[in-house]
Amino acid sequence: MSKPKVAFYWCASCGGCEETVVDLAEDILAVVEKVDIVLWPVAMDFKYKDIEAMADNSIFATLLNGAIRSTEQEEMAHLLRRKSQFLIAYGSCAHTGGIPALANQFSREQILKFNYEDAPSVVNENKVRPQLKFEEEGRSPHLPMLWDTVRTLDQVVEVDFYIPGCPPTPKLTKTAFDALLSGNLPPKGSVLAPDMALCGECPRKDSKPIDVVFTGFNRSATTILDPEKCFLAQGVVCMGPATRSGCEAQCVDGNMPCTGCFGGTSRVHDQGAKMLSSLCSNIESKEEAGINKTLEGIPDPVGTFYRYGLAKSILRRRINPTA
Amino acid sequence: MTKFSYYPGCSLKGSGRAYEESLLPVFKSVGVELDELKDWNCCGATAYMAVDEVDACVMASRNLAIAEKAGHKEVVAPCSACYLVLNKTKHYLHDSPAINKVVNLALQEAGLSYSGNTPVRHPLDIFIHDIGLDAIKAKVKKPLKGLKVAPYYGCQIVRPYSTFDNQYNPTTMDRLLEALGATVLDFPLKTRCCGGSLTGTLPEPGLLCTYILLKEAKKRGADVIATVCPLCQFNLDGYHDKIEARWKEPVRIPTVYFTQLMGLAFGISAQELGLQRNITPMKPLGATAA
Amino acid sequence: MDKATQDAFNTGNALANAAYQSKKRNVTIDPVTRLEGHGKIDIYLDDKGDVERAYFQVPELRGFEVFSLGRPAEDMPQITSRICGVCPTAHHMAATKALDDLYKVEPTSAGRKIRELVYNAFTLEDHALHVFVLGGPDFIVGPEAPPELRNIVGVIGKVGLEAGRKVISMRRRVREIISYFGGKVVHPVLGLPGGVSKALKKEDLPKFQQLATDGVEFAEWTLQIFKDIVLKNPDYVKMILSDTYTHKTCYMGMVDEQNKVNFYDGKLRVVDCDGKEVCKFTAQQYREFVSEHVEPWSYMKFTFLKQRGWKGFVEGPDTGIYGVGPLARLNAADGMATPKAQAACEEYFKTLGGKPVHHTLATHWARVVEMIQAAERIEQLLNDPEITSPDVRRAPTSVPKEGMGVVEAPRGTLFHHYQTDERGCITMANMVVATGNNAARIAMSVERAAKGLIKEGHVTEGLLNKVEMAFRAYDPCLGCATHALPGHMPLMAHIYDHRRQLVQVLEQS
Amino acid sequence: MSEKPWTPRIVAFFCNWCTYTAADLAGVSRLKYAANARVIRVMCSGRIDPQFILDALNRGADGVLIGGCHPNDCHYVEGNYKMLRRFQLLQRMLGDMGLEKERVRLEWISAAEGEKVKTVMNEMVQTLTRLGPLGIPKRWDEWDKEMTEMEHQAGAQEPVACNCGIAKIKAEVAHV
Amino acid sequence: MSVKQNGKEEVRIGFYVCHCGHNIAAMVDCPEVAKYIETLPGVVLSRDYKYMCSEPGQDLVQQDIREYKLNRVVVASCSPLLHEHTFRSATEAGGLNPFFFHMVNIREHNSWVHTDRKEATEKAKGLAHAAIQRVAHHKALETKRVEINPAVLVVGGGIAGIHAAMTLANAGKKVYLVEREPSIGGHMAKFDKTFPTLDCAACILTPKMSEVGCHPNITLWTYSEVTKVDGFVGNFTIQVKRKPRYIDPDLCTGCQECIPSCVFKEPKFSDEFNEGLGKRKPVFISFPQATPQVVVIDPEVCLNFKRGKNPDGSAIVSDKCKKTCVDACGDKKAIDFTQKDIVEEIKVGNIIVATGFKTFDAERTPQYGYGKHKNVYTALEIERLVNASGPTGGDVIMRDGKTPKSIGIIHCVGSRDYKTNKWCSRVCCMYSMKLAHLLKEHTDAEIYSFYIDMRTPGKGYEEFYNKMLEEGVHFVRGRVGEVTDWAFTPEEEGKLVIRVEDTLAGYVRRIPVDMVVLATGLEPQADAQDVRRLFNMSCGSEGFFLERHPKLAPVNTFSDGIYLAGCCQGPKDIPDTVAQAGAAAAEALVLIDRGYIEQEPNTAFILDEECSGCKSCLPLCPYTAITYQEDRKKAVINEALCKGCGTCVGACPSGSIVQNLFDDDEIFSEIAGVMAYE
Repeated sequence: MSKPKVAFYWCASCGGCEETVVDLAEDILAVVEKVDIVLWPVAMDFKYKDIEAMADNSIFATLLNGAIRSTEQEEMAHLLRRKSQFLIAYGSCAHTGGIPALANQFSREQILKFNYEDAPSVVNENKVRPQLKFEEEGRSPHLPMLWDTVRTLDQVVEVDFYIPGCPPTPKLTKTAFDALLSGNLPPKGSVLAPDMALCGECPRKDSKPIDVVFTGFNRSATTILDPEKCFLAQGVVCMGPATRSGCEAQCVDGNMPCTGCFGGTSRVHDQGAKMLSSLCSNIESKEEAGINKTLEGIPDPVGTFYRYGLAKSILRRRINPTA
Repeated sequence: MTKFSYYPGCSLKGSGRAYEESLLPVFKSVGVELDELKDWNCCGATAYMAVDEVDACVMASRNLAIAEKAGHKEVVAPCSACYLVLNKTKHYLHDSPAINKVVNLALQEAGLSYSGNTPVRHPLDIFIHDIGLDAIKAKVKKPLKGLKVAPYYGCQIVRPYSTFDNQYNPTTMDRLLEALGATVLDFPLKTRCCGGSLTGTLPEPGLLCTYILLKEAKKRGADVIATVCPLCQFNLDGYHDKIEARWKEPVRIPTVYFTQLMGLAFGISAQELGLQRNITPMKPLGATAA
Repeated sequence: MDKATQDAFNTGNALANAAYQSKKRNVTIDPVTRLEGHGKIDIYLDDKGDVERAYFQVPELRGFEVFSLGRPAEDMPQITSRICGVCPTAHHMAATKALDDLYKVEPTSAGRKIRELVYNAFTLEDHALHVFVLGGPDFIVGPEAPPELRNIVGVIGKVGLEAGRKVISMRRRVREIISYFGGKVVHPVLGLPGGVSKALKKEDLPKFQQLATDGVEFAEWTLQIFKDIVLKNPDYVKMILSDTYTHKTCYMGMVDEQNKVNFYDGKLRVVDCDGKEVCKFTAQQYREFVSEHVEPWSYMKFTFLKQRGWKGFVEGPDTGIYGVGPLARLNAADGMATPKAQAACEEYFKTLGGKPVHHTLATHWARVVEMIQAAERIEQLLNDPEITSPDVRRAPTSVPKEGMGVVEAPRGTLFHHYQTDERGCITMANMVVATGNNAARIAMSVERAAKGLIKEGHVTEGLLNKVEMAFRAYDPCLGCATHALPGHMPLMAHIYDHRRQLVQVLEQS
Repeated sequence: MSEKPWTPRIVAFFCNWCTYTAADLAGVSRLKYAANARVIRVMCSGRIDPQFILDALNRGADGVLIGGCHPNDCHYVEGNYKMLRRFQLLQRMLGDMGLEKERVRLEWISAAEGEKVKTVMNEMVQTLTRLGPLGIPKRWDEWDKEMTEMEHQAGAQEPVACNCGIAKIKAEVAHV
Repeated sequence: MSVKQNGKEEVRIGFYVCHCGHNIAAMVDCPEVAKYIETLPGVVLSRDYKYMCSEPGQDLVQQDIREYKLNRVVVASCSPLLHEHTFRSATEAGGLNPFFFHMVNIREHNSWVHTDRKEATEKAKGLAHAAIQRVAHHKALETKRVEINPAVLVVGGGIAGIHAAMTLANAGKKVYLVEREPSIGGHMAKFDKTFPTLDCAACILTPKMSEVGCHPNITLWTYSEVTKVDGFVGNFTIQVKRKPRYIDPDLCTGCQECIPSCVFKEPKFSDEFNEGLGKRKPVFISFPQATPQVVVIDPEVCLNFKRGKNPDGSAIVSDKCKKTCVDACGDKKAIDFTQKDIVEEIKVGNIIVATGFKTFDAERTPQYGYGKHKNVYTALEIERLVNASGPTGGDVIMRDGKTPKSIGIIHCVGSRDYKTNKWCSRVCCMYSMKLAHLLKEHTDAEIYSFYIDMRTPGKGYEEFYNKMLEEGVHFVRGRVGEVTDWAFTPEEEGKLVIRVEDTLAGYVRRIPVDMVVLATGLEPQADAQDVRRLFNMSCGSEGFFLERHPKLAPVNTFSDGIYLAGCCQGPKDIPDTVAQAGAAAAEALVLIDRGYIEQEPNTAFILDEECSGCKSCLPLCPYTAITYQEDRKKAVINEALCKGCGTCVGACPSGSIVQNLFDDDEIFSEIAGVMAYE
């Protein structure tokens, strides 16, 4: 009997997720013994039409990383959806939009303009812009379109499971494989990571007093971080309480607060809003001036609470009038 | 030196010149500088409001707009009529978006606009609440010892917009005059009508009003009536002959601006204060004391 | 959609139609495999089927500079590392250095050493990756070999499974250094203005010291392999020296006070195609020396020397185009900073006929030389008593305004430049990246190769691969180049397959 | 949307003890105000989760109104302060996303202030009418449209050649 | 969109929209709403009905539940604050858990406040749609039963407090009656006669007062104030501060020997009870019938306090005084200068607030010259002046010693006036006429009564008005402009001239009189706001305490277990006050006799599995219901302490706290619902 076919694919991502799969090291062998890898652009040459030729659902599972920001990426997402029994959003970008989704706070025009006109190092008197189709003596190299909006995978096609993280840990990846292969799967749409917030597995959990209220927020730029104490207890914003566990608190191990790459728990519609709610509720001041003073420590709420989640979130940009 | 924008109005340049002549030096001596609006226009007086509210508002608000443009926080309007009309305009513009719209359109024509934020203040208000009685006492050189004064406020500065004093029983001038050392009489008619313009149009009822005031002041033994309003001063000072002829009763009693009394107390000469302009002159201070 | 973009598209539309009328033949290599990022070449042939023009295109853009706006500066090391998951540490470190400059704070000596340690570890593992997986196979296995062999599999086939295992484990051990300090090896978090977030515990030192020694040994071993396989093969040497792969341009690289190669810190030195110093400047001065040019057919921007100006894709004595990366660094420096590396370097120039070396493919060799320096540096740092000092950070006190940072990414010079408001929130962010610096030279190489190799429409994969080789030598990370879709980690997985089941996987493709 | 001319849609979250009761009072007193708002009752303004506000905007509300007890008057001691604190940051954040701050409004309305319910409702409708539709969900629902639109503008009679990152060689030599 | 299923069972919703006669139907097209809702998934039947709250309306719900196997019920009608309970009961009677019901407010929030039928109908659809989606998420809940402590606290010892206390005490309930003044009796005790029957206030009040004083079920604390209120309906914990009167009430026999023996031979201190018209000594008893019959020593003026008081209220005993009072008291030893504040803590289940009113300060209307002209009096002063036990023993002698020949009574002083108080004080017309009668009786003076409108709603009131007309009181219709001592004619000399526009005669009159009486209106107590906060009640815009519903719950407040009686809720005369006091007592009795109340089960609880123990919720709970279990490293909510505000729910960063009745799912689906309908 033939082994289940597995495919890896990437869209708008940085490649870090690929590294993770690679970093499975010995672990992945166990996996690979059990499956045939039919598609792995980073790993082997193959033909697009080979995939097209496959029967629908003939791929057992596809792990797709990266957000969706262009027509070609969408096309591929649809193709793989069709061919796969399980489509798995792998990593923050596919899961919640990831860092590239921060672009959803700005318009495409802003991006093009800065890159090709305003950047201090650019010299471009005639304001040349890359063209979708450029013509030069009948030669017409074309470029794909970028969208105004970065999207998560499940905003484009139906997704069966999610593996969170920027990047996901090899451990989570392995557990996911085991679950898939053993067939004892959580309900469709589940995130394949513990459904409890990071504090649950944070080594600094006990160092947080039970009565932390905020009179100000400290920024890592100007604060020496205590290597033992709960960051919130140090007045440093840590997304831990609003973020799924499963990363083994790696950033905390590097003595930096959680920035929320695992996304919120299943019970939360919007990770950022929830964190905002929890932090603000515990501010000490009772009148506007004092509250604003306290909040000076959070100059960029969007970037702080939605570092990886802007595409997924229900916080959305005003489209018109200007942007 | 605190600065106020100053809207004199027609009276203080005409019949009520003495008011201005006393107002400016007195303010100066308590460290307030009044800077007269450039190119101010008639406030429209109480009459215009009756004819056409909107137009009246346009006219009045132009002055406020100019003040705003000049970047002044507050406008001082010493004449009661001006004070009332400007305040009224301010209220109308605030309460009625419709009027506000029209007015500002009109002002735009003149490249002006009025935000509605510039308060209109009365000198009394400023003396009592901004400068304060202690500061004023400190300035007194010649206390008005024994001078019996009937404080007369007239109808307009506290009604209907009593912003700085009690509507029925104003006391700011009383307290001010006491601070100057004068004996302030209980004058129940302090806000009763002086006859206004009726003295000119319908002499009978008009003069009656004036007569009542003079009579009561005399009866209560006042040496002088202190007023805040050019029109009141004009009525109370201008018709003594007529009134005595009509009611066969001596009613001669000098009526002066409270600022003139302040000036005297501050040791400014009667001349500078324009006291010579009174028809029924006020006796020199010493004399009254005797 | 906003006006400007619309116009852009409409013009595109018109041009497109025109293009379709004129029946031109074209060949598309799409995309280029085995390089970190997303590139594509359009080669246009004339009627005879000879190459008329070859476009090397980068078809994506994410706009990190723009969506960094308003972010607190201290988040930049973590945000920009997402530009590329293959060289996150380079961006992380450049950003961190920019923060030092932004807050005008000097890292503590221990902090600085930890950064340099992490950075050299990164350089070592990344170079190793390229040598054995990305560019290397072209030589080790041979350019004409079938694609499924022209990869690490092939390499292992050639040098033996043992060697393969050695590569893997060494690379993983080196990466442990990064994850120790950075929490994660992909997208580390250690960088903060004035130092790093975490110190090295004494008890953890020994295992790293062992690793350091092995590292040096590994680097030298790699050099040996390269010599045995590549230099002993006259065809390859001929190819390296062949005109197809040679461009006379300027070169930029970072050097220390003694003008020796340095990856983490120093001044930038530029030499012309005769090896004469053109200029030497600090990160803060970059705008006076470096400019970017825009072409309508690629999202990638082309960097050139400001004084010399953009003269198009031309080479020669007064060209403004310069190269970066191993080849350039060795050309721009007066030698290596460590003894073993220096020795290797001298041999390199001797063999290739002295400075400067213009042969693109020599980059592979230069890379190995650099591996040695990185390994030696790691060893030095780990034996420095101060490395375990707890004093790893100095908190800034001054009001931030503007800061620049530069490092030598494995692929070449990488600039980060930020301006902030007084709260330290980004008001302007600009990044000039390694592959951008190389872009013009790459484009030229591609076209040259295409012209040299494709005749009369005769196209074979082997030929095309040689075209790819032309720029694969640069190990271009196009992800960085456009802060765009990167992420090829070619064939790595095969490794794991092959460490146990070589044959099977070989059969697979 | 329906054929009728656009009017702003408001979702209001009122606390049970003050503002909801005030709205009842407005009703009992037969005060008249605009019908644009849909009130959702919670026990305390402290219960109002920022998620609710975002969700409402996201589902097509042009504005969100929050009503709670006056400072010191919260039936639950300080729930209203907690809302105030969240509100201040949330409002700033929405600003960063390009939303006008008037779109989300927090009002303290006591059980006695039926009048205020009326004025606030009417004011808010005025403001939103001035600001116009928020248009978030419309835009997000119409992704596919966005793309087809772009493809046209890209002038691709044939679909833009698929750069799917799959290694393939596409050699088309046009013979006529 | 599809209805999310609650558990496994399929959702079967019954929807009812109420016409409420025309109240709703006039502005909302009820059949259309029903038709629209019928189309929604999960809705089994959808009806419109004239009066849902009526008996047949409720039966309809019950039948449908059985007949159509409904498991959810939604009614769109009035405010849930009004009828939610009614329909929950109906749902329960139909055999469902009452919390499978949800209510939509389309009357107070819709038909009554909108003017465009189309818009109103659409709004109704939207709100109903939301309810339909919400109710699908409802869960079966158990109401929480809270035991009712049978004791009752009555705050304020005026006629309202007295009557309420008596009613409860006579029903055998324990009552704590707390009065701020040294004696109970309130304003009524100061009155001479009561309108319209003219029976003597003292005669009808004092028996009740002494009854209260000696009632076994009543603990009477005068000269005391409530300082703290904790807990909630059924179980309030109250702190009462008892100010020292420097007399031990248990030892004092009320012989009052101490008063004549005081070192002050003559009374020389203003007597509050007589509105300052009379004088009293440092040791005094407010009035002869004062209850309790215990004298008070005023530390402000008693010589023994010349060196002041300790913070705790006890005297820094000085020998400035010969202490003749102590000698007079003899071996009773009731006088104790070392007394200090006593703080009592009591537990009660219900509270009746009867803190009464304050009369309008006449100096706020300077045009009437109160405080300026000495012969201008307030009505309350006249009450004392004509009172046999008053300062003058009932002779009407003015401050200038003369007896008035002519008296003007001015109505609506501080009432029906935009510059002071807008409201009508309800009692002034009547008491003015009462005083007119009494003054005429005592002085035979000419009485002029100046009124705006004559308001005599009440049994025998209009008749009383006619009686006054017959008695020859001159009624002048018009609001008085000013009271001045400025005489224009000789006959006005030395008199107070009342200037008024006689709106019946149509000209301005000047009426000279000897005495002017100002019929001052009723205002909220000066400290009403503090009391409001203390008991967690609301105030109306005018400052009187706000009842839960003006018609249907006139004595209830928004806080369960706290009721209103008397003028603290709004001006009213004695009969209404007593009636309301009885009603308040009855409301309390209802709960006491049932023995428990059922509380909304809207409490929050923590999902134990999911809680990460991040401790963010701990500082949020004002009732300290959330605790952290160190061993398990998780937070836990004590349901008994939780009041169900949901603040912690809104703030839990991982969504691991859930609130019954206001679950995230329920609210999100409600939002989706209101937005679903265009």
